[in-house]
Order: sequence, then structure tokens, then C-alpha cells
Amino acid sequence: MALTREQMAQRVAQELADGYYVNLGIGIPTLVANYVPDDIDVMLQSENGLLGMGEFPTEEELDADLINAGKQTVTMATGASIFSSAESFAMIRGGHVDLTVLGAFEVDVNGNIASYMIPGKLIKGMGGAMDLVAGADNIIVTMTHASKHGESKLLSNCSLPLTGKNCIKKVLTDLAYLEIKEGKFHLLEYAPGVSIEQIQSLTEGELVISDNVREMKIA
Amino acid sequence: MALTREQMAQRVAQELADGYYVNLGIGIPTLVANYVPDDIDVMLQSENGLLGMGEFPTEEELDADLINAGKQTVTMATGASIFSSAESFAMIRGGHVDLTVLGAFEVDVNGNIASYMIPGKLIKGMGGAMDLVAGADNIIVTMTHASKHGESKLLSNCSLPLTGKNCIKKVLTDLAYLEIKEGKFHLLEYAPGVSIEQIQSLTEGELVISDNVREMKIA
Amino acid sequence: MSGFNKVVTSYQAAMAGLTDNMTVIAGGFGLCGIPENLIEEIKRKGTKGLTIVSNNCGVDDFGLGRLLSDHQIAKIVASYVGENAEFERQMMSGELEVELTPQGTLAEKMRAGGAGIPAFYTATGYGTPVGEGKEQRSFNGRDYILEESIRGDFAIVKAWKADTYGNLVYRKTARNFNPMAATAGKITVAEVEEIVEPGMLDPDQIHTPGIYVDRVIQGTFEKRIEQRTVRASL
Amino acid sequence: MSGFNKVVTSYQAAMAGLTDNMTVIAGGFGLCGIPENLIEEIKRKGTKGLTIVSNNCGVDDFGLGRLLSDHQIAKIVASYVGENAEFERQMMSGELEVELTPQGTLAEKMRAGGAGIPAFYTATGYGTPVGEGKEQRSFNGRDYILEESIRGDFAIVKAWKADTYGNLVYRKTARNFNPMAATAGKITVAEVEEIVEPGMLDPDQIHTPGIYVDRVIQGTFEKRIEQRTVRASL
Repeated sequence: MALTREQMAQRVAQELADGYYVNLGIGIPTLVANYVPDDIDVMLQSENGLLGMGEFPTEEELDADLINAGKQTVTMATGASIFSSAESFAMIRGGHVDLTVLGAFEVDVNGNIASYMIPGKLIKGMGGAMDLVAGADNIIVTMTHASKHGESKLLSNCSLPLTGKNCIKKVLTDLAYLEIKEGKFHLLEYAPGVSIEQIQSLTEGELVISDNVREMKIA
Repeated sequence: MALTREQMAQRVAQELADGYYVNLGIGIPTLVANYVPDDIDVMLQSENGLLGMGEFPTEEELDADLINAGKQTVTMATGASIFSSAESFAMIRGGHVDLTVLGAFEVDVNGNIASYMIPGKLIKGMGGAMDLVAGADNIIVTMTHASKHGESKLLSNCSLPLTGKNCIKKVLTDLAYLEIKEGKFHLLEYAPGVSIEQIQSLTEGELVISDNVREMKIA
Repeated sequence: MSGFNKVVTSYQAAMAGLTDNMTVIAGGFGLCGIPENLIEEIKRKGTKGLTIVSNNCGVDDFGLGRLLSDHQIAKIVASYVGENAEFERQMMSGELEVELTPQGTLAEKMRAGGAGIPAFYTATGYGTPVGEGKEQRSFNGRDYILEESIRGDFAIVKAWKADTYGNLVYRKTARNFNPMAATAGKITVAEVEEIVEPGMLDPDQIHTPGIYVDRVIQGTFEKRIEQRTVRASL
Repeated sequence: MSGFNKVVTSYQAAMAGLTDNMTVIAGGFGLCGIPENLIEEIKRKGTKGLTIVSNNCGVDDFGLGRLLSDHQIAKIVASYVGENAEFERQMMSGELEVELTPQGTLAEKMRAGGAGIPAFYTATGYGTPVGEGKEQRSFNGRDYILEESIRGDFAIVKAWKADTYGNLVYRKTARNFNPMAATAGKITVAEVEEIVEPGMLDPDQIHTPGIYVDRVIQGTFEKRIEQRTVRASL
């Protein structure tokens, strides 16, 4: 069974460690915040200039001057700091964020990622995504393994305009957790009830089955 | 009679205007602050990170955390702000300071300035001087017209390592106030009791006597 | 003693000198921390052919989006089109020139413009459409592209408090692009919620020193919220 | 919940991992805002062959000057030798390699190092010895030189207050180079006058967010004054 969005977020959350500064993109990545293990503490970086993003505000706490990068009203966690956009991206570009989680349309065997534009159809802009993928060492891309029409999103070569080149090493899809290295996708984990054959058939780029491949554990 | 250091500072102070942000170098430039006309207000920028430098502190006000670029203890003027060295030089390099006054060993007809090093003899370092001359549009160099041995400091070509290239347009010496343009020194004012011939004889670089040349007025 | 008094009392005076075809750098992220009344004044003036530099372009009926309906904007440099339908329509139709710029690069271009840095290298955008036509260069085995700085004829920013000398303090994430924008305008105009006397702001806690600011005006703000997300009160 | 607690309680722990031939970036201007006890710990450890990046090198018997007597410093990147006789002597004799760097360029090189900017252009130093051997380039008719960023194995800074998460606040002109230095170390150590609990510092007024800081230690400081200038009390 393909993972739900919530399950994908749960699996990503297992990659968190105590003391991590984390940037979560819009969509599934945002949900990761709901599954931080009880025994660890992470701080969420929001690229509009907030380190230590808290939960949504109550009606009483609502403040137009306090939003996240998704433009949602938020609160500050204890120990938060506020800074300018230039400082925020100094943090991101300078590699100070420990983990970045973001969505994509496509990734390929060379770690290229396309996530911001479908020519002629969708031009929302890249926002901070190009800086995030260029600045982070540790990135997890979350997306469905294939489109609704069964077209693989794990490719030999991205077909859409790139957000970043040679920068993605880990991908979590609704079917699998994969590592990208040496020009191949390495299957590390398959979702419960999903067969390796099914993953193989939906992975257009070269796929290697890791020696240690195992079934994904979702709490 | 050659101007005293105090008189040189007085003459420079006449170039101040209300609302000017001013950076004053060490030595004679520092004295300019004592001659700000009563009817105008200027703010002094100190490149270690202070805009709105005040007078020296009393014993009671003395604070090791509050110094100027000359490492002297100072106070803050009303409306002062404190910032990092990067922000301070963003201001300077970005051309936001209205007037910069600094000393020099030599200047030449092309607006080059040498002020930080005498090879084999004196290597104090350039500090912020290179940034100041590169960043400011409006600079006044203050120095004696010639050395104690009668060697001109206003040259065809600076002989010492440069602090900046093509950046100086105004020079106030103990003998004269000059403008540098089109590869020549233009004599605008002579100090009271100093002859144009004397200035000519102590100016190695090409000197042009301005049509409007006049005696300097010191209050 | 009045030379440092930057206070103006009308929006006409605040935006005096803005003429057609100028470049305006605007602070704000989404609808948060935007100089909403200064934008309204540009709409009122009807200035045309503007190049706008701003992370976003507001929404259809608020913020910079208000300048789209009368086609006052010729070109916009932004990182995100977002949910602004008219922006997207004018971009797709070619009525509006759009230079999509990564958010961090945009912030750094503004900072560099104010700081006398004409250009810098960044890995952001290397190997993507953003890097096309730009110089590529390797430092320590990694590839970067050259990005040039941005300056504006005007910069318009929103702060929380100002003193009359133009020292500014921002509030929470309404800071965003405002501090960099403030440094990058030939004329920088700040609108604020409160103006205090010099000396009332802690010198250690000023976000934008007054040297960058030419005019300050006190306004009243709608502060519209784009994504109103709340949790239940206990 | 302890993952963000950066507090260490001994100077040995604060400088653990510093080994010979490393690069150390230090905050401070003159003797103002210098991490005086962290420097003392380097002296105590006897680490050799260091490259020090700092605006100044202290005075003979205080601050970074303390590392000169035992020849712990192989190279220093600084803007000003100042009145440090031993520094000048070692430089003149060639015992110490000195890379004189303009003050603004030095600050920007540290900031760039922390911000993932590998290099930038500046007019500062063009046509001077500082520009020799560096790429020259013209933008909009003006000449600039290319300067590369600096990173350190360690950065040592002095702040006024920290919370246990490493958020820092500086006091008056003791800020100077400290904020940039703090961003540019692989390991950044801050010594401070007071450590408070998270939440005690106003998020709007934090100068260095804790993400840059790896270790925090509370110390006591001599805060020596280099040029004691006073006026008569009334």
C-alpha cells in the first residue's frame, strides 16, 4: 500500500535528531512537524526570517506580523529568533541548517531536482527553493513516486526546468525511501505492502536494490 | 603663516552641512568635531560600528564597551545607533556617508592617495582607510603640504604604496585648499599670510591657480 | 539641528519625485510587512512603466497587486508569483516582464546594492534557468554563478517604530526584506506605526540606522492576513 | 530536549578540538569585545601554527598579542597592526606571515564565509597592493577587485548575553566583528557575561541566532581599555 501523506511525514520525522535546525517546505514537509519524536527537540527555520517556529496561534494570539514562509500565521517557540531575509538565506546558503525537507515534481539519478515550474502551465516561482537545495548538505525530497497517470518522477534526466543540480541525495516517495549516488537510485526501504517489482516498474531512472533493503517501519 | 592643526580642522568644518553623516579619521580630522558650526547638526560615523559618536565620557560614564575607531573611549549622541563591522562598511562602501575626512602621506594629480605604509619603515596597516576612500564620493584629505625637510606631498605620482586610486578630489594642507581635477591640482584658497609662490614651490605636481583663488577665511 | 529630521506628514510628500520608468524596491513578504500606504500613493499618482523589485507582488486587490490593474508595472523582479491571478495572467500574456529570482539571491542582491558590492557568486541557481547567460565559476571545486546587485531610484519599506532621525525597528517577521530594501534606494521612504523622539530607541536595538532613510511617515495599516491559520483555544 | 543546550562549563571544553595549524577567526576591535578568556585558553593549550583572522592582534600583553610571545601564530589576517610592538617586530623579521586586509573587506569576507558566498567584488583596494594578483573587473564603468570569503575551523567571539540555546546579544561597540565571526566557524564558541534561559531574550533583538553557535561559556572579563580618554565631570 502506498503511504499516505501523513505516513510519509512520519517516515521523514525518523530522520530528525535532537538539536537539529530544520527547514520544512510547503505540503507534505510541513506535516513532518507533527511527528517529531517526544524525546528530541528540533527548531524549525522559516526562510522569511524566523528560527523557532511554533504552532498555529489561537484566535487571541493571531498576529499579522508573524507568519511562516507559507504565509500562514504562526507563533514563536521558546528561544526563537527573528532576522532579515538576507540573514535567513545566509543561514541557508551557508549550510547552517541541518535538514531540509521539500517537495518536487521530478528528481533524477544525478541528484537534479525540478520543482518550481511547468513551462506553459504553472509558473509560481522558485521562492526560496533554489537557495535551499544549493545550501543544504542534508536534503530529503518528498513526493509521490509517480504521477496519477503512472508516469515515474524518478528519472534518468529531469524533463522540467531544474531547481538545482547534483544536490539531492535522499528521496522519500509514497512507495520507497531511496538514496541517490553514483548516478543511480539505491532502494533502501519499501513501503509496507509494496513490492520491489512495483517500485522498479515506476522508477524510470536506473534503480539498484540495496543489499540491506528492508520494509519501512512506520510507528 | 602655515595653519595650525586646529585651524586646519576649522577650515574643514566649514565644509560641513546640516544633516551630514561624517566619518573623521585619526589626527587632524578628529579635531574637526570641535568646530561644527552652532547652527548645524552632524552625526559622526565611527567605522567600528557607531553612528552618532558623542564626546569623551566623564570618569563616571567610562565604558570599555564603547569606543571609537581610534580605540578611544567615547559616548553616544542622542539618536545614535550601533551595528556590526560588516554593516558599518556596508554604509561606507555603499556611499551612504556624506563626508569623509582623513589624513595622508601623499596625494597626486590623479587623485591617488598613499596613507598606510612606508615600506621598510612603517607598517601599521590600512585599517578602514581603503574602504573609506573607495566608498566615499566626498573626501577631504588633510595633511601638511610638505615634509619637515621641505619635500612636497602633492605629487605628480605618489611614490608610496597606494591606499586608493583616482578617489581624492579635495585636499586641505596647512598652506592651501586645493581641488584635484583633470590631472592637476587647482589652488582654490591660500592660508592667510602664505604666498602663492610659496605654495607653488612646495607643490611638485602640476598646479593651476584657480581664477577665483582667494585667501582662506578662518573664523 | 533639523538636518536629521526625516519626518514628512503627507503621502504625497513621502513619494515626491517618483516618476515614470523608475525602479522601486519594496520590502515585505507576502502581505506581511509591506508598505501598504506608500503603494497606495503610487497607485494614486498613476506612475507608469515602473520596475518593481519585491519578493512577491501582493494579491489582486492589496499590496503591489494594486498596481497591476492599471498596468503601472512594466517589469517585476520577484521570487514568487504566488496566488496572484492577475500577476500570472499578465506574465503569461507578456504584458508584464518578470525576472524570477531566487529568494535568497534577491535578498542578497538588495543588500549588495546598498553595501557597494557590485556582484557576488552564489551556488543558488547554478545549472538552472536562473543561471543561463550568467558567468559560471568554480571555487574550491564547487560551481557558482555571478549575480549582480540591485539598486532602486526609490526604496519603500514598512517598519514598526522610527525615531525622527529615521532609525527603524521592525516587528517580528514583518522585518523580512525591509532592512535590505532600505539600504538600496537612492531615496528610501519608511512608513511606520509610531514615530518617537531620538533617544527613545535603544541604540543597540536599531535594525536600520537612519543614515539609510530619507523620509519617514506615520501611517495606519490594514495588515491583511493572507493565510489565516489558527488552532483552537484551550 | 537537551539538543540545543550549548552551555559548557570549562574553558578546556570550550576550546576542545583545537589543534595545531588550524584557522581561528576572532571577534573584537582593538581590545573591545575580544574573547579574552578563550584566547587565554589557546595560550594555555600551547596550540601552534595557527592562522588567526582578526581585525587587530591585541597588545603585547593582552588579547591575541598573548599568542605572539610563544610563536603560536604562523599567519595573521588583519587590517591593523597598531601599537603592538611584538607583532610589528615578528612581521618585519618574517617570523610571522601577515596578510593585511582592509577592514571592510575583512568584515565582508567573514560574512561571506558564513553566508555561502565564495567571493564578491569590491572597489576597496583596487589599484593598491591589496589588489595585486587579484582579478580586476569593471561594473558600470567602475573598477573592482575580486575578494574570496574566509571560514575558520574555529570562531571565537565575545557577547554580552546568551541564552542556553546560543542566541547572542552584544553590547555597544563590543559588537564589531563578533556577529560575522560567529557565522564563519566550523565550530563557533561564544563567551559571555551572562547566560539566561531560552525565552528571556526578545526574539526581535537577538544579534546572532543560536544556529551559528556551538558552545557558550560564561566568563569574567578584564575588559582592558586601550585609549582611556575622558572629559572633566561637571
